[in-house]
Parts: sequence; structure tokens; C-alpha cells
Amino acid sequence: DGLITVIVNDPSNPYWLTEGNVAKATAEKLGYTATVGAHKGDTNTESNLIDTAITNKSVAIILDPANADGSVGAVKKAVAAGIPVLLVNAEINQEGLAKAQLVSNNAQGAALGAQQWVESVGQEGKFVELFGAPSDNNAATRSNGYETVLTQYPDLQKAAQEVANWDRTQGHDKMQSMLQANPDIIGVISGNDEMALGAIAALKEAGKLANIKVGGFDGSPDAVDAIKAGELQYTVLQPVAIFSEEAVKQADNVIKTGETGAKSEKQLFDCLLITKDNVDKYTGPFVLSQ
Amino acid sequence: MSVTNLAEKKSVATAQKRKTNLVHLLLEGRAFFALILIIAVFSFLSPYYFTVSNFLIMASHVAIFGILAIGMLLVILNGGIDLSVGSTLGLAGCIAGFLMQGVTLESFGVILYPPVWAVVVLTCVVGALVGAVNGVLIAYLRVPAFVASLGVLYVARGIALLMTNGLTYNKLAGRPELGNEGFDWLGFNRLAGVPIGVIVLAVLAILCGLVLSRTAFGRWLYASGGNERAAELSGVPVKRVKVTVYVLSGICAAIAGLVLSSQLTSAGPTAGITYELTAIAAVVIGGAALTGGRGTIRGTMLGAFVIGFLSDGLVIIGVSAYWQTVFTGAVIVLAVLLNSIQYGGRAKTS
Amino acid sequence: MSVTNLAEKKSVATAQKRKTNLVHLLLEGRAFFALILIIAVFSFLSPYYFTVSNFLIMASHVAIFGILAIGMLLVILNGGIDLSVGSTLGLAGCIAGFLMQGVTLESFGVILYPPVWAVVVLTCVVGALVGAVNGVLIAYLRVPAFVASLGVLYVARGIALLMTNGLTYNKLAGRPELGNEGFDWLGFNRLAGVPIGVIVLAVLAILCGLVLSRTAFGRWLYASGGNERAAELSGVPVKRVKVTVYVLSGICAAIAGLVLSSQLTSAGPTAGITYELTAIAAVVIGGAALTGGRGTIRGTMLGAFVIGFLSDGLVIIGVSAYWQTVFTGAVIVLAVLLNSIQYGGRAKTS
Amino acid sequence: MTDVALNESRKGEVVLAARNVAKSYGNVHALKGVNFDIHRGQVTTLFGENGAGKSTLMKILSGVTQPTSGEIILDGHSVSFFSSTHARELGISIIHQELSLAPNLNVRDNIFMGREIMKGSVVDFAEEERQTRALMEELEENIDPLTPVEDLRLGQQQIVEIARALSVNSRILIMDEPTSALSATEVEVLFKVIRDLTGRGVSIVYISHHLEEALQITHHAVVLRDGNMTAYAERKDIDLEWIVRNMVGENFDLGSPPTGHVMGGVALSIENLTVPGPSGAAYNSVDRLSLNVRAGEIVCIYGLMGAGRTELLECVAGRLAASGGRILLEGQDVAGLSIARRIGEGLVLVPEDRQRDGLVQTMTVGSNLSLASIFAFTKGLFTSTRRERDLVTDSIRKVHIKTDGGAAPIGSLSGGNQQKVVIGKMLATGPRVMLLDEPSRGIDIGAKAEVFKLLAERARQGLAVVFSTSEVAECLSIAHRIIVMHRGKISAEFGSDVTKEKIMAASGEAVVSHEPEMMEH
Ligand SMILES: Nc1ncnc2c1ncn2[C@@H]1O[C@H](COP(=O)(O)OP(=O)(O)OP(=O)(O)O)[C@@H](O)[C@H]1O
Ligand SMILES: Nc1ncnc2c1ncn2[C@@H]1O[C@H](COP(=O)(O)OP(=O)(O)OP(=O)(O)O)[C@@H](O)[C@H]1O
Ligand SMILES: [Mg+2]
Ligand SMILES: [Mg+2]
Repeated sequence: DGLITVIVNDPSNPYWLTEGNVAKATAEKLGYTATVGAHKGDTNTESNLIDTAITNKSVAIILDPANADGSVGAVKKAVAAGIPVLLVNAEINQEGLAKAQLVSNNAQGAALGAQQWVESVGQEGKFVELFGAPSDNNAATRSNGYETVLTQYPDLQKAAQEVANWDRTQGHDKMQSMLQANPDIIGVISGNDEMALGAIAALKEAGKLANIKVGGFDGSPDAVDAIKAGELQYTVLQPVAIFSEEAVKQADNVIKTGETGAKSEKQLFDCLLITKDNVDKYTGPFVLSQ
Repeated sequence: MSVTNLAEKKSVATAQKRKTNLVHLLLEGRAFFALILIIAVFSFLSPYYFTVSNFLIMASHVAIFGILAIGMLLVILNGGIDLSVGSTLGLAGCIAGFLMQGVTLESFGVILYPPVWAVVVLTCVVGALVGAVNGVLIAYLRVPAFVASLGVLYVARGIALLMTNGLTYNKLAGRPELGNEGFDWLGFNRLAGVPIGVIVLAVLAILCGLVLSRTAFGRWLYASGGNERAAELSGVPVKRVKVTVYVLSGICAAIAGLVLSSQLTSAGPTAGITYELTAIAAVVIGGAALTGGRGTIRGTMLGAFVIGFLSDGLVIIGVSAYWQTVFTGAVIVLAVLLNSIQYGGRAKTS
Repeated sequence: MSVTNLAEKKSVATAQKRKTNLVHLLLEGRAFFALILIIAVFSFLSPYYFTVSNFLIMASHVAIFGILAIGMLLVILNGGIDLSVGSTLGLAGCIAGFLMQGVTLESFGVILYPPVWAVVVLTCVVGALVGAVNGVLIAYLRVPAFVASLGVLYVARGIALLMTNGLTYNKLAGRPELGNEGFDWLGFNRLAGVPIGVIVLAVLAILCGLVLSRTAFGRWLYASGGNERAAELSGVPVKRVKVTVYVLSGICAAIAGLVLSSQLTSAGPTAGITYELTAIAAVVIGGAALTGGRGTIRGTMLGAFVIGFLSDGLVIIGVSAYWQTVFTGAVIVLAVLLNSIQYGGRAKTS
Repeated sequence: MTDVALNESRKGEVVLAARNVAKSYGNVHALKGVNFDIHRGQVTTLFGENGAGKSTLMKILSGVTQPTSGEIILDGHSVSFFSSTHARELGISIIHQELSLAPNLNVRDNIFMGREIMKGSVVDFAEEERQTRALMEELEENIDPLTPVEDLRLGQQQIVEIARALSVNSRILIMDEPTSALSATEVEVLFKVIRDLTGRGVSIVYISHHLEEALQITHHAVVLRDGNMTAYAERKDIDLEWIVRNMVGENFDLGSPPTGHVMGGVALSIENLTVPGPSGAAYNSVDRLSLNVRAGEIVCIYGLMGAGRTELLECVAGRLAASGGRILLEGQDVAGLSIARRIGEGLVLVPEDRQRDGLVQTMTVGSNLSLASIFAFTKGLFTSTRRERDLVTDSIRKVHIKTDGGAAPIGSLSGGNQQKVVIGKMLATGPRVMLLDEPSRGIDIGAKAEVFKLLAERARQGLAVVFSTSEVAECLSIAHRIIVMHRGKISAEFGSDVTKEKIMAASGEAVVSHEPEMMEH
């Protein structure tokens, strides 16, 4: 028993909501109490939450760090207070601080997505990319992953790339504007599902969804619905439910034995592809039964 | 003597009036020129900017801010400010989404699917309620507008998050067998090629223009924004006007929320964050004074289009997101700088 | 006759004064009671709340907002508003981070590592510059404060993003061989067990209190906030006061940025988003009027502590993030509602 | 009056002079080449209608504004650039017509703001407070230096303004309508101070629309008209009639009570009305007051500052709540009716402070005029532009507003004409009872006469008029009945044949003139 503090990014997004809920549920199953805080991407709020966790005498902290560089200080503080920290979903640029860093393999996921994208869209033509919040490492990681795969097809040409900050409304508006400049594109590849869904709304409105294919990333329930409806070609499921649960289990190990039980600090969880072929295996938010 | 005197005064006054008109024209022209300039520059930089389809798309982006700005104009004319419109927009979208998904009445064991018109009405009622909370706090409990609407900003956003639990409503299209089709018609579809959102904006702007220039309420609004005490003594129901203004702003925010969720065919609780700032900027670029009593719907629309056409233009020519931020700030300041020459001498900056 | 009359007048005046004092006490007390109440409730709900270490931690969280609020108080006393403080905080952090990483002078082929004191001074200079831009726009170019600082908000944020390219500086500790150690001392370390940030806040608050109550500048500030024209006619250099106030606000934001990046041992371009609203809320909860001329540093500090202790308390007892949003909004409105009874009768809400 | 010794050697020589000073604001020529002299140790009074350019000239002489052309000569030398601080350093200070105090600061801070007494790097508050006390003693006002100015009534604020100008110890002191809110006692004290100052060689410029009052202290009289200086004379050569003739061209009187019409029944009936004092005050501003006014009757309420006239009128109009008593409008109780409803029923108020309560500065003359009667030109939902224009033109004609038409900005009108707009706005609603709180404050004698003529005319048509005033002379103009208020109660009631002295005695005012038989009531 004891308190496990879970700190996620922003529960107004289903992805992080699931992350927090799963962690909390797992902790409670293991006999702990748990609270879920949200830093909304702000390193100062994150640091305040860590302070509070220390005050609350938490036995472990499960943290989705706000910033690869900016969160190092907060983690240090918790470690200095003797509380084991396990990072989920995103990494920090320093090893040896956190007991574990459990993240989805964004590079692998991006490659997976990009391959499926080529399969769905074709190997020839112009396309555009929607990019996440630039302050988030994952935005670049995924974009690079796409780049690596797509540059292997010389006839695919990236016509434009816009930052839409992971946001659906911005995805919609930017997509509309890009469509003006590039009416002849054949596909859209997006850094996450929200932006993809915004783009789909824009394409639907323009009556071009039949010709322009969209791919997402995250595996959110909304995206799965869109796949079912045939509007989204695929999404890359981040196994957030899995690593979130695993993080709490490892935290339990640390509390009891001092060791996570895992081989290394960094643990990559492979992403899974959801297309209309396996979409019925999606049993709950971010859960794909094998 | 007395006669010459009058004649002389009159000629002076006429000259002054003529001058004022000219200055007005130039200044109104300035916001207008800003718009023309923006269009010219981007048309030059991108062949895709100056096309009918792009203008329609840009106009449909402007619609959201424009609708918010109409409500904001009323509030600002009254000498207030409404920071809660962005949150209200988000909340309204969620309410609409919630209603479209069907309301489960546990005790009867049925799921009610209200028709779209009912959804629209109910959403507007919620917007009006949020506005009424603002209005009562400000008019009757004398909380400064900035603070009251700041508090409501947080509360409305919190409620939207609580009611959706952070999730987004997706199934807004309705289904024929449930009789709740047609949500698309609020912003997604087009009428004679024009996005519905743009038509909604136009209708609201014309309505608002009429109300401001031709009704008793409009006169009351300008009067109580210009001098509340004098208006009150002239028989203007200033408190009622104030509450009404916030209620209208809430309704505008709700309508914007409806249009936006229809455009996106989904409604999430985080929609509209920081939109209040854009709406205020549009109103102020349009020449309204934050001290109240001065401002026109025409100016506000110009302001909204300046902001919208600029930001879309930057996207079309592919300027980086960071530079977009810088440009937006600079244009806001520059546009108002030009305007402030008009009122600067008189109005106390607030 | 004349004598009785005078005596009577005097007694009336004294009674009124006594009453005013009592009311003041009660009202000052009200913000204070709010704080006491918050502490009491959370101490009851969590065993960890009422501990020295927790109070120190909470105070160090308050420090950031508190420092911003001090600058904001000055601006608000002057009858203005500064929406750009959050952005300036972010920009200041980035400047500090940039300088701590070493400045590469291409033409000389050397990398300069300025010592920490130089970093602090340069960062404050940048903050002052941003403030000066606000001040000049507002005082000399007559742009309304709301709009000028809104524009600067965007521009400062854009610059921070451009200079860091969205990335975060995290090597702020310096290295002994480079002679730039000691950045920790600004917010990360403790002095006699008290976080440095808290000490910085206390020093700034005392300084500000002295300036407000004991110097000519303080009186000028209150005078020009209360009646700018009258102050100007009395020989108060109102424009200079105005610019100074925004410069000070910029410097406060820069100091807050330094303390924050030291606390976090990293500096990113997105730090401080929406902090301006919290700072304004603190000032207003503390009893200042947004119309200018009224407010005290004591009240502002109380306001900052109310907000900080509330939000930390909600986290400690584990309230969900959604409810936190709702509570924050409600407390802002309630606290000001109490205060507005004090000034409501007189001040025109703006 | 001539007790001030005029034969001292340097007394009377010109210390500050304006030569050919002109000032235009855009197309408005406020001053058109004026010569003006200020004499050492003497009082020069400036007379003129509203908008004649008096304040403008004074602002130029005190460095607040710069002239468009012309020269300012101080001690025989031309001063070129000139700011208000500079002027103060040269020993010129000014009491502005519009109060320029910061309401949030206390008396001490207002008096010394902008020129703090420093002790090291901090302000020496103790010394400032001591000097403030001394000043208040000199002005015989019991005002605590630490009272916030907003807690003072208007007259006391004006005293603070005067004290501030005195505290500078300047050698030239310009007073632009310093007494517009002062009671006779306070004016008397001020005059004592002025005589004191002139005795010490200080030169004074004095502006007032209270002509008789000004004649008591002045040595020189200058009349401005439409931006030109039209007359100059020494005290010994002038009288009231001379001033009025030069100011407005003909001799006005304030009229006499209208006769020849049949008065109707009781239009307004006030029964035992009580209005509480400012929150928490121990007294009632209006104390069980009863008053009947008949249709067609004109009632004047005279009283000192703080007599409660404003509270009485504002309570009747619906802005203040009564704590007891009834108000009947033609027999119908108006309790619970909003201001708007009362206006609809025909009960209107022209407020005391026209800038703050009367006009919307952001709107045009026309919109201001039509503001209270919007529904008169509303058809269905919308207003009719044509009918509104008719109403506005009609009002402008009936109330004789000198304006370029309804579209002119309200700020372009002179003070008197602005006052007429407020009156016209209320008349346009077709009232049966009209309350006017100091309708003559700050307007020139010509405008005053016109306003009174207008009221008399309306009374003849059956309007019941109640107006308040602080000038005894005005009581004796058009009123059929004169009510004197003192501390919230009616202390006396007179017919139109009463003398000034009786009125003043009933008001509880220390007597200005020197008849010994005056007693307080
Ligand atoms: N700042 C200004 N801008 C434009 N016109 C002005 C300004 N100040 C004064 N005027 C005009 O100059 C003229 C003279 O005004 P001034 O205030 O000097 O009159 P005054 O003689 O003091 O009148 P009053 O007796 O009402 O105080 C008026 O017509 C007025 O409208
Ligand atoms: N009965 C009283 N006893 C003592 N002071 C009083 C009394 N009545 C009024 N006062 C003082 O006078 C002030 C109110 O003045 P008020 O404006 O009501 O009077 P008024 O007759 O309208 O004067 P005016 O219109 O000439 O300014 C109050 O602030 C109070 O200090
Ligand atoms: Mg004047
Ligand atoms: Mg009065």
C-alpha cells in the first residue's frame, strides 16, 4: 500500500486519459491508492506536481514527461527525495535517473504507418504532412520515421508540411488552406489521429475524401471509428494501455524489491497497426486484443 | 451681430464635419487597405491565394472568429469584455454533441434523440445561460467584467471536460431513422457553393448591424457604453442592457460552437482555447474602443477578415509556425496603432 | 453657529473614517480569511498539507506567480494591463538558457561563457526591453494596453520559439571550468532551508511595497492611475511613469523566468503560457481595481497565495484536473465578488 | 474693496502679459489674437460667455497648452517654450476649472503630487501633512489631510484644489471658476485669502460666472467674447450692467415668474420623504420632507452645499431609494417605478453634473437629444431615421441650441449649449414634472437667461418645474415659490416677493452682506 502518483499530460485527450486511467486502475488492483495529475505540457506545472507528490509521500511516481529536456529537473527532484520515478510514453534526455522509461517505439510505429500509408495511397503523387507540436520530441521522431520510409519512393513528393499542434481544429483549418495550394494531392500523413480527423473533416467538406487518403497515429477510439467508416486508412496504435499497466507493475517491483525486473531502463513497446482488416479486434480504448 | 456670429460658427462647424468625414473615411479605409494589402501580397506570393474557392475557405475559417467577434463587439461597446467566449464555444459544442448522441432517460429506459432544431435551440440556451451568469455577476454583483468572465472561462471549460470526460463526440451527422439528421447544415455543407458558416456569419452581422443602428436597444447600448450614468438617468435600463449583451455574446459563442462542430463533424471539450483573444483583437482592429461606446459591425468584420486572411495566407505560402506567431502579433499591434490615432486623443486607454 | 457647524462636520467625518477603517479591516481580512479557510480545509483533508516543508514548497510555487503579480500590480495600479508577462517569462528563460550554453562568436571563432551575474543582468535587460516596447506603444503611440500587450505576447512567444527552434535548454548548471556556475542559486537551491525563489519574492515584495508607499514614484503611480489628467497637470511625468511601469513588469517577468528555469534546471520556449491570467487574478483577488489607482502589495501577495495554496491543495488531496479547473474559476469569482463590494459603488467597471 | 493699498510703489505694474495670442483647435478659433495683462498685487477678472476662450487663455498663460501664435511676456521678457512645470517654476500656478484631483489619493497626496517634499530618497510625509494642515487652517476648512478626496463633497474638493494652488507659493495665481461649488461662507474665506495674497504682492487672475461676487474683489475687469478681447476697465469705472453689456451685447435679466396662466392641480406631491445619508452616516440627507408642486408652477429650492437638494431631486427621479415617505405624481404613487418608467410617466430630472450624468460624450448632439424618447420614433422593431431627425431638429429649434445640426459631436458645443441639450433631451419626452438640479451651474448669464425663459414658457403650458440653485439672485427670477432647505428639511418657504437676505438667513448661511439684523433660522 501507499500512494502512487500518476502524472499525465492532458486528460482532455483520450490518449492521456487512458494512460492515467489504466495506471490508476492497475495501482488500485495492486493495493495502492493513486491520484492522477495533469501538467498539460507545462514543465512548471509538472515540477509543482512532483513537489506535491513528494509532499504526499508517494511511494512511486509514474510520469509522462512534459519535455525531453525540461523534465529532467523535475525527475531529479523526485529521485533526490527518494521516490522511484517511472516514465511512460515519452523519454527524457538523461539516463540513470528514472527507474524505467517505457515508451512506445515511435520510430518503429512511424515506419509501420508510413509503409501502410504507401500501401493505401500508392507510390506516386504529391502528399502533405501534418506535424505535431514542435516542442514535443515525438513530433519530430514520427516525422523522421515517415521521411525515412517515404523517401524510398522517388515518385512520392511532399508538397507541404504544416504544424497543427496535435489539434483537430488546427488540422482542419490547415488542411483546408493546404488544399488550396495543393489541390492535386493524393494523401495526407498525420502525426496523430486528432489532426488526421481534422483533415478528414476538411476533405469531406471539399468532397475529396474519395481521392485523398489519410493516415493517422495513436489508435484513438475516434480514429478507430473513422477506420470503420472507411474515412481513415489506418492508424498506428500506441500500446499506451500496455505500457501504462506495465509501468505500475514495475513500480510495484521497485517498491518491493528495489528492481524493476526489466532488463533495461529504456523499454520500447512496439506499435501495432490498425487497419480495416483488424479493426474489430479493438476492444477498448487503445487496446487491441491479439 | 448675433446672426453673423451664428453663420460663422456654422461654417466652422461644417468645415470640421467635412474634415471628420474625410478622416473617418481614410481611417476606415486603413483597416480596409490593410485587408487589400494582405490580399495583394499573398496573391503575389502564391497563385492559389486569389481564387474564389480559397476565399470561400478562408471566409469559412473567419466565420468562427467573426461570430465570436460579433458578440464581443456588443460587449465591448458596452464597455465590458468577455473572456469566456472560447470556453463557451467549447462547452456549446459538447452540449450539441451530447444531445446528438441521444439523451438516455434512465427512469424511462429510453434514449431520446432530439431533432437538430431542438439541439440548436438547446445549445443556444446553454450559451445564453453562461452569458447570463457573466451578465448577472457583472451588472448586479458588480464584479469587474475581466474577472467575472475569467472565472466563467475556467468554470465553463471545466464543465465541458467533466461532461465529456475528455472525450470527443464524433457522431454528429445524425441518422435518418432517428430523425436527427441535418447537423451538417450548420457549417459543413454549402449553399450555392458558399459554406453555411459564412452565411451564418453574414446573417448575424447584418442582424447585429440593424440592431445597432436601427433599434432602441442599439441606441441604449452605445449610450450606456459611452456614459452609463447619463444613460441611466435618461431612462436606459442599463443593467438589463448589460445582462442582455453578455447573453447575446454567450449565444454567439454557442452558435460559433455549433458551426465549428459541424465543420469538424465532431465536438471536443478543448475547442476554442484562446479564441477570445482573437475575437477581441478583431473587434479592436475594427476600430472599437475598449472603453466602450465606439465601434461598428463593419469595422469588426474587417478586423476578423484581416486576421483570418493573414493567418491563412501565411499557411498557404508556407511560412513556419513560429513566424506565424510573430506576424500575428505584429499585425494586431500595427492595425490598432493606425486606429488608435483616431480615438487616441479622446479615449482613456484602459 | 459657524463653530457648531464645524464641530459637527468633524464628528461626522471622524465617524465615517472610523467606519472606513473597520470596513477595510474586514475586507482585507476577507482575502486573509479566504487564505486561512483554504489552509484549514486542506489541513483537515490531508495530513501532509499542514507541514513546514509543504508550506515552503507551496511558497516556492507561489513565487513564480507572485513575482509576475508584483509587476502586474504596478501596471494595474497605473490603469493598464500587461498580457505579455507569460511570454516574456518564456523568452527570458530562453535567453538565459542561450547565454548559459555559451555564445558562439563566429567571426572570432570563440565561445563565450558569460558568468551567471552577467546572464541575470542581460536577461533582465531583455525583459526590460520587452516592457519598454509595451510602454512606448501604450504611452506614446496610444495603443490600448490590452492590445499592445496582446501583440507583444505573440511576438515574444514567436521569438522564443524561433531562437530555440522549439527545443529546450537544459544545461543550465554551468561548469566550474567555464566560470559560469551558480545558476542553481536563483531558484533551485535553498538558503537556510528556504527556497531562493521565495526569498526573491519576499525581497521584491518588500521593495515594491517601499516604492509604492514611500517614494515619489509610488505616489505618481497611484495618482496617474487615479486621474491621469490631474496627475499630468500637477507635473507628474505620466508618460514616463507609464513606460517605467511596463519596464518593471517586464523585468519582473524576466526574474520570474530566471527563477523558474533555475527551479526546473531547464528553459523552454513554451514556459509561462497563460500565466498572465493567473497573475492578473492574483492582483484582482488582492483587491486592486482594474480601473487603476487602487491596490496594495499586501493584497496582491495574499491573492497569489490564495491561488497557489488552493491549486496545490487540490492536487494534494487528489481532486481531478477537471474539477481543479472549475474550482479555480469559482474561487477567482468569489474572491473578487467579496472585494467588489468594497469598490463597486465607486469605480466604473471597465 | 479698496482697502487693499494700491499706492505701493510697484503695485499694479504688469508682471505677465499675453500679446496677440491666438489659439486654434483645428478649425475652432478659441482665441483670435488677445492682449491680456496681469498686474502685480492685484486681481484681474476675466468675464465672458461660455466658450469665449477664458479657460483657453488661462491654460496658455500657465503653460498647459501652447498658443498657435503670439507671445507671452514675463517681467518684460518674452518666454518661448513653456510647460506647466516650467510655469510653476517661474511662479505661475493655476486652479483648473475642471477639478483635477485623483479621487483615490488623500488630501495631502493630492496637494503635493508631482512636487513631493523629499527627505533623502523618500517622501517626507510628516512635513507634507503639517503643511496641509496649515493650509486647511488658513482656508478655515476642517478637512483631515488623510481623508481620501473621493470622500469629500464637491465643495471641499474645490477647497483642496485651491489649497494646492496656494501651497505652491507662486507670485501669479490663476483661478478658473474656483467658487462654482463653494458656499457663500467658503467664498468669503477665499476672498479673505485673496486679499491677503494681493497684499503680499501676489497677482491674481479670477474667472467666475458669479458676476456680483467677482466685482467684490477685482481691480481690473477684462471681457472676452468669441476669442477677442472686447472691453477693459478698472474697477472704479464698471458695474454689473457694464459687464453684462460687454459680455452679451444687451442687458439680460433673469426674468420674472410667468403669470397669466391658470395653475393646474397638484402635479407632484412629496410626503414625508426621507433619504438616508451616505452609507452609514448618522443623519438623513432628506429628512421627512413634504412638498406639493402644481402644474404650471415653478418652485425654486435654495440651500447650501450639503443641504440635501441633490438627494431630494435624485430620489424623486428614482435614482436614490427613499427610506420613508411617498412620492405621488398626479396622485399616483411612483414607488417601485424605475427611472425609465418615471420618465414615461412624465417625471424627469436634469442632473447636477452635466458631464458626468447628463451627456454621452461618444454620441452626437442628435443622439443625445433623442436618447430619452427613443420610443417616440420607433415603429415596430426599428427606429425611423426621418422621425428621429424631425424630433432632433425640433428640439434644437425649441431649446435654441447653437449647433451645426444633430450630427455634430456633443463635445463641439459650449457649456451652455450642452446644458441646453440635457434640458432639451428631457423636454422631448413630454414631461409633466421637470426637476432641474442647479441648471445654471457653469453657464454664462446669457445662457442662464435663455434657460429660465424656456422654463417659464413651458410652465405657462402647464409644466410643473422644480429647480435648485445656490445663487440667491436666481431664486428671485422665475420662481413662484421659493423653498429653502437646510439639513434635509424645509426651513422656510417664501413667495416671489421675498428679499435675498431673508432667503439667506433661512438657509443657515453666514451672512455675506453686512446688515446686522441677519439671524440664523
Ligand atoms: N481641447 C479642445 N479642443 C477643441 N476645442 C476646444 C478645446 N478646448 C476648448 N475648445 C473650444 O475653444 C473655445 C473656448 O473654450 P474655453 O474653454 O476657453 O471657454 P471658456 O470661456 O472657458 O468657457 P466656460 O465659461 O464655459 O468655461 C470653445 O469653443 C471650445 O469649444
Ligand atoms: N444633515 C447633515 N449633517 C451633516 N452633514 C450633512 C448633512 N446633510 C448633508 N451633509 C453633508 O453634505 C454632503 C451632501 O451634499 P449634497 O450634495 O447632498 O447636498 P446638495 O444640497 O445637493 O448640495 P449641492 O447640490 O449644492 O452640492 C454629504 O457628503 C454630507 O457630508
Ligand atoms: Mg472655462
Ligand atoms: Mg446638489
